[in-house]
Amino acid sequence: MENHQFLFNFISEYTGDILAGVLIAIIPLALLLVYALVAIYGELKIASFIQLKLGPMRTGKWGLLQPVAEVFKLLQKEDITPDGADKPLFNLAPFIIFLGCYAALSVLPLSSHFAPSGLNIGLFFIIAISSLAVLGIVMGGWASNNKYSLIGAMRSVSQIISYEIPAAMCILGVASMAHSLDMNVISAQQQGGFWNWYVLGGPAGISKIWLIPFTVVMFIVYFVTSLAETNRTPFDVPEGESELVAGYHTEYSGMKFAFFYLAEYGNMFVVSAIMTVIFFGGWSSPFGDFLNSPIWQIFWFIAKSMFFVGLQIWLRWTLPRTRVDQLMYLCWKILLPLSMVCFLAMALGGMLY
Amino acid sequence: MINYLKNIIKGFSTILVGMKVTFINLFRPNVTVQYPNVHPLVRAGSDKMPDNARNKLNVIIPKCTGCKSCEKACPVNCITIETTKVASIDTEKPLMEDGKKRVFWLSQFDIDFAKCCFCGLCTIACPTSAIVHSTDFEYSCYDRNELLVHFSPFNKEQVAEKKRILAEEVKQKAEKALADKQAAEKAAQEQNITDSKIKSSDDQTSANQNIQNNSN
Amino acid sequence: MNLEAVIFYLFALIIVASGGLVVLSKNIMHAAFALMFTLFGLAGFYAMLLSDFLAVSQIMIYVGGILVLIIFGVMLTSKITGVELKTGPIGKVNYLFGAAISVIIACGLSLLFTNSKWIEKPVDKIPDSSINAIGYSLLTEYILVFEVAAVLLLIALIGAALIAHKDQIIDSDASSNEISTNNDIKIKE
Amino acid sequence: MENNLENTTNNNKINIEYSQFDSERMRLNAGPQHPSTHGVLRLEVELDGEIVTDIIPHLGYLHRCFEKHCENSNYNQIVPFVDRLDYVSAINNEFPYVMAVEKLAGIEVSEKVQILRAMCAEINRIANHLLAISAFGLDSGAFTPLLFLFREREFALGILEKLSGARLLYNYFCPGGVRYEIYSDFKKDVKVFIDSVRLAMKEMEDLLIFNDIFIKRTEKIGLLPKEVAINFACSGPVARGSGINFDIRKSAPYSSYDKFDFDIPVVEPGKEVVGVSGDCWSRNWVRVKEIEESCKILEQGITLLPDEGSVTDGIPKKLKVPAGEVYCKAENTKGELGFYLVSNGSDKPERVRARATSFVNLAILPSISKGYMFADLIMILGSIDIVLGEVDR
Repeated sequence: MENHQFLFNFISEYTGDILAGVLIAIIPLALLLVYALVAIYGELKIASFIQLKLGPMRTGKWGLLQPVAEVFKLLQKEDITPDGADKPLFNLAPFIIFLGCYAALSVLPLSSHFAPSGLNIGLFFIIAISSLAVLGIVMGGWASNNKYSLIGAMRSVSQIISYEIPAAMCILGVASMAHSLDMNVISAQQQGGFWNWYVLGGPAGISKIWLIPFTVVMFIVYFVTSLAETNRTPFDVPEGESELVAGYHTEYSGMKFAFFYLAEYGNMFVVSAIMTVIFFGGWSSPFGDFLNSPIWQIFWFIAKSMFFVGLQIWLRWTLPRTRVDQLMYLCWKILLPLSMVCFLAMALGGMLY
Repeated sequence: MINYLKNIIKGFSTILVGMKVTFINLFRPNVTVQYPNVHPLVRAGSDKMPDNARNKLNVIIPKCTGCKSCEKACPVNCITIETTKVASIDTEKPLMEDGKKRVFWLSQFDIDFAKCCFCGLCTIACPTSAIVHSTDFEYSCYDRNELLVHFSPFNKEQVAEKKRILAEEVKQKAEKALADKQAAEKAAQEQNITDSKIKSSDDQTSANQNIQNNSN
Repeated sequence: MNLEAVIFYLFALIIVASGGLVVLSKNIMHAAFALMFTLFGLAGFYAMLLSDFLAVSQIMIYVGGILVLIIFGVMLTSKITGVELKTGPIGKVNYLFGAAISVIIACGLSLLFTNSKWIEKPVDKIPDSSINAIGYSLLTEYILVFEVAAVLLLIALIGAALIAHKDQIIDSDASSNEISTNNDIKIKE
Repeated sequence: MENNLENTTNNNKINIEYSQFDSERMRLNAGPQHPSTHGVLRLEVELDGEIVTDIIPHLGYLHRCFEKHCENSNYNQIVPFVDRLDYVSAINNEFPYVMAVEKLAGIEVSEKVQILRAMCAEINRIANHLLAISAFGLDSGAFTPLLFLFREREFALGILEKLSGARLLYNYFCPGGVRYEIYSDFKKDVKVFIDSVRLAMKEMEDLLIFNDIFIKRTEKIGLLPKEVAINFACSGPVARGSGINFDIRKSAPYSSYDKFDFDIPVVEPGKEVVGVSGDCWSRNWVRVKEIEESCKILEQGITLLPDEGSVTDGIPKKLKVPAGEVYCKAENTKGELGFYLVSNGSDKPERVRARATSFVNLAILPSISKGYMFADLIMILGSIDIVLGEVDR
């Protein structure tokens, strides 16, 4: 507990508590904004390279300023509120969605010495707070007074609520092995090389080998679930461009659309970060104590998370979209039994080691 | 149960195969070109725009006889041609490109590229291949009126001047015809009447036609 | 007034304001979404009382579960398109009736508040995490209640699955006449 | 007929007894501006939840008075208009029209022209099918296949551009021959093109066609039974996907198609690769196989096409069409395209009537898409492969 508060105590010694709180809160926001620029650029470039194009090339060297340009474009666009829309809810929805993603960032341990909030039930908190996005989507979809938005919102809610169950199963599995819900503790347990990561059975010596298939399957289940929770292809049915025009954010433009956009990319980072923490050792270096100082830990954490963000982008430009009932089939009849079996195995592992 | 697991594995493996394909393509060279930097006309090899590409029409005025067959062939009526006869008293006596005598001035030769459908029927219809497709495809503009291209070598004053010359000639001819007629009448009083009467009336109708053309 | 008090009053303001909105709003959807803020404020209170597990559970169950259910219910049962989701006019008698009930409840709560013996001893040791204690007591002392609740949920789940399954049983022996008339190509003006 | 449809399509269809649930139906207006109506088609869809219960297509947003326009143009001027019917496969549109005029005017066309025309039509067919397959993938949410196949389509358009000077609306065929002479590297280009298309299609099968998600999205969806397809006069890949072995190139060979050796890919019941005969996947699969068959025709065309002789010599200086009437049909990329011409002896036709393939094929949409989900409706529409320019004319 003290470790996480290290920075907070350090700042509040010199400034007031409120200022320290604000400063601590700004760090994840800055991280999120910078990350969003990088992720948008990465998405554009990876998509283009896969499709044998060059992507943005004109704004700056190799189009490096393209995401910045897009942000400015979105900022100066007209902010339209449709006439028939429910104005208070319509205007509130993007911020609620963004809130969910931003609040989830507050418990991510970037390094062994810094997490914005060292909550000891961090994983549980993330599961809970991600349900906020559901409400934001319903709010936006319903308030838009557009049938496409409404259908998109309905799909999104049923999708996210259903996929929370296998996701919770995966997190539970790791939690039962780690005997903790504290993300920093879970990361610390996996120190000492990639062999100790929970995707490879956790820190338990050679006898854990029988566990590896289960943990790997569990990781795949969580990865699939994370795609669904962030509404990414192949599970982007709520947006479903070819069916629902743009789904729940059909009517949004300008700044409010930018918030939806930001929240989507933010959520991608959050689920990737969770994946990193519970399966890939969080901030710990893959090579034991090599390069494992607190500053390097930030690098490892972000590098691992960005790898999964890249994987999500890669998948998006490869796969077609599933249908909404197939999505439910996948969740309830494939992912849930698989995660259940793996959870039992991991719980057994947790008892043994 | 076995089927169930088989299906899962099959689905998973086909996704991996798809990912492999996109991963290979990630490292292939791009096939697009940066258009204004690399122009299709100067691109190398088979990517180059062919010479017979049907883009903006071009009219080679020295070749054009003013026969209006392109105007007739056009399915969308985007060509407007107006000709003025070359007056015999005109000091300017131009020749066609092949050395023949010019019969018509092209007082108006307009092509409306907003209407043009680039079918190429006008170029086929043209007997002297005066109207041809060029490879110029960049002619977008802010004002629609700029798409109406005037190919006629004359401006309004020059056209008016040419018409004036023609009218003068017609007038001269008419006077001459009148003088002839009077002379003929005089002669007719003396000689046989019928033949010359028909002739003079013919002259008059043709003169009238010319005047009508000019007033158009 | 220290930072804690400021935060407390902030939460209190959110709860009271959004609670008022829940009651007074004529639009059911607005009321449902206002309820979200009420529940959130409550979660904030729990967090201030150092029961972090309760706070997160509050968000998880009430915001993520029950509220979504309420909103779904509102959206699905009433006409989604065309008709406005608004409460009907309330008669004067109902106003009086409601006011009376409110006054009685308020009186009862105040009585309870003044007459109960509050534990005023300060907590000498702040527990590191309430989650371990909750886990132990759920699986030892309250195991019967826990299991009964689990069985109840299982029954509910099976029931839900059965209800959802019902229309598939019907459709297997569906009379084709009804469907085929529905599937005729209708030319509408 | 409708009962017939019901009995045969019991596979993946969600049949709900509507009287059981008195739920509110939602009327959703898909189009005319919708990302996947392939143009300006408006579908008025009645939804029960996500299930389509009724569908009314509204046409005519792209109506350009094609038939009336033709009556005011002479025979040569009509060819550019014919291009604009199905603008994705313009050469295939010109084919039956030009044949109709030739039949009416009694013009004999040399063998070289016939082979060249067939080759152009096949290049154009490949270009169209590449677009159809990739756009079908786009309807299912996969964006990358679209751009992969567009790369190959560029090759096809490049060859046709070198032949005719235009990339999309060629105006290349004319009564008596073709407008321009063949360029020198034509055969070489076609060879390169065939190889490249075959490679790309192999890649596409890995990436899209046999992808499990794509198969799940398309198999047993939008079942079109054989009898229904015949009753609705479907043709082209839509009919062949339902097991009807009908292709005008084989059943009534025109131009030089009797000289080529090729197969007609048909998905017959019991011989499916994936899914069942008549579903969306089968229709798409027919297109995939047809690309291979077109490649075969092109390969033979390279050897058959004589080097000497002119392709523009046969064009009459002045087209004289005697009075009479004629119907001429050809296998368009989407099915049977026919032109009915009435001439009164003047230089303009008295009546031109087009039997538009897409229009006829689109007619099956309301009857095969009821009972599926809204997302499936988009897939069914994509699998029919319509071009609104031809539907509305």
